[in-house]
Amino acid sequence: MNFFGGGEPQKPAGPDPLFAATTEMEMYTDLFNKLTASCFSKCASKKHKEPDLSLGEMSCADRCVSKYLEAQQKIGIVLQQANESQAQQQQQMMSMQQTMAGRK
Amino acid sequence: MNFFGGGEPQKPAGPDPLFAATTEMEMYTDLFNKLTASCFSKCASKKHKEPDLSLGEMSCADRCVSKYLEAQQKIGIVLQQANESQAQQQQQMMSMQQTMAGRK
Amino acid sequence: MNFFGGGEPQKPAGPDPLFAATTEMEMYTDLFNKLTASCFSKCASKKHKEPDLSLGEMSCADRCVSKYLEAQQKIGIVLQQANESQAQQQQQMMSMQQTMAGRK
Amino acid sequence: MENVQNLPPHQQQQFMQKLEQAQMTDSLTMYNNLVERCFEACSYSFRSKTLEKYETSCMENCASRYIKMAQRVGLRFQEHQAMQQQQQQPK
Amino acid sequence: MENVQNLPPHQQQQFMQKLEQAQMTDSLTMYNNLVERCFEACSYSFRSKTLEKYETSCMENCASRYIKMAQRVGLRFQEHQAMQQQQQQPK
Amino acid sequence: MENVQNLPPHQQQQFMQKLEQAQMTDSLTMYNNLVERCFEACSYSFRSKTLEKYETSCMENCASRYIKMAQRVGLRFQEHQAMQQQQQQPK
Repeated sequence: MNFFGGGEPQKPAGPDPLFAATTEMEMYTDLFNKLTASCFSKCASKKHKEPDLSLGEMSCADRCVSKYLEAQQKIGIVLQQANESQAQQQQQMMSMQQTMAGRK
Repeated sequence: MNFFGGGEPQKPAGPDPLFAATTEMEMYTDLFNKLTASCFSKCASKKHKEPDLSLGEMSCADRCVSKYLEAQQKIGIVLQQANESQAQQQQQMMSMQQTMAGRK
Repeated sequence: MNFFGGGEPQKPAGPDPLFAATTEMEMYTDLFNKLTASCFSKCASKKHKEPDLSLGEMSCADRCVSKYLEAQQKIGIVLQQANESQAQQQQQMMSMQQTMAGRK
Repeated sequence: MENVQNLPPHQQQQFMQKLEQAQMTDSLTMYNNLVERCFEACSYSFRSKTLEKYETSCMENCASRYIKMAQRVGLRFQEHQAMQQQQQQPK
Repeated sequence: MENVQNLPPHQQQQFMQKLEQAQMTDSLTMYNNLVERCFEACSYSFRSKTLEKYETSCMENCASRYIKMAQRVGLRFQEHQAMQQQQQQPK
Repeated sequence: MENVQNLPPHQQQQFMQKLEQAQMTDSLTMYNNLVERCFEACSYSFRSKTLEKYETSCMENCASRYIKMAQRVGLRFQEHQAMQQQQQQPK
């Protein structure tokens, strides 16, 4: 799981590194909060009869985290492919416009 | 659709123009995100059997956007009237307090 | 109801006071927005046949606010106890590690 | 609001500007949220690209009622705050 | 976007930087929201710690469909904005 | 967290301040969210202006259970991160 497409070669300078680091931190926090909320709503009984989670609820939570992060990784790929295909379309559009402009 | 009541005569100086422009941009983004989420939940089948939207889902989306923006405009009027009537009430309250204070 | 645990003796310097004041304001706004949304969804009929709230809806709202703020206070205590017990655990862990390190 | 009250004088003006900006942002966010909420509650069919009469009136009522709810909640909230501050005051 | 168009020249560059940062934040937030939404829609059982085949395909389709919805909504939104600006222009 | 690790030294201190502020904001937001969530789950009737006994205990349990869920999820999340970093390290 990588925000900012880490792992790939990064641009030499890029945007303000303090902004990038702060945003990365915020995104991890947001992810963690959503992960907790999702797994609480999927795994914890709504009755709230006890102050503790049962063993069953806790092992459900463990599997939920694991599945959520797998989903995050799979959806990241879909998103990246969509971005690439959109960038490609825009480039085709631009080169088409240039061809058209050249004809005049 | 106008954030900041554009169209009406604006105050000569007003607040920081950079803040106004940044906020305007954020509000359009927020509106777009809510619009997408609403129309996805109203128009897209929850089964997700295909990676594409069907023709029916897409024309539903077109109508959804149109209705949503009409709703936005209608609700904007309601909100504006409420603001005006509240401002009026506050003014009445203030002039009443001034009258009361004058009596002393 | 106290954000920042006001009431207790505060640290002499602490963080940037402008940040603290701004955050406090944002938290009250967020609380007010959630309070309104909760009580609207609990008390207002979903049919929206009239432009006004009925007497019944309004007195439901009054009780809803009162109960919500009581809940906020009760949950604040639970949250504080959890923070304290976590801080204690961390301290125990640290002193245990120091003991272990001392043995070497 | 003790953090606000304890603010050193030279930061009070900065705080007032932040407050003004926050109110602007907040009222615009409230607008967006209101539209989302009332559209969710009042739009039923998508066979036409304009609002049906009953959808329009449902949305306008929904917005008006939400605003009135916010005003009432605001009053009660302020009363509660005032009461709490009184209780905390040293005798 | 009149507030943007009316921006004094020396603030235009600052605005462009804010815009770039907002787009970065926004696309990452969208990623997180997409995962939350599609996980909610497509995860059914928690008897295993890996996704079932049908859950995976549901989530991938959900994400792909959401992205396509966002693109279509974006187009219609832009058309609407352009039409509105034309109507507001002085004749 | 490579963006954090790659931060130039003179910005590390600024980042630590932002981190501290974000943790403050985040824990207060979590408080507000917890109240909203548990109030939603546990309040049933509005015939009285004080919480019924069973509502109070439902809300306290709900809050306590949510906090415990967050702790457990946090542990698993960290383990997952650590595992991922190991896999990415050059051999």
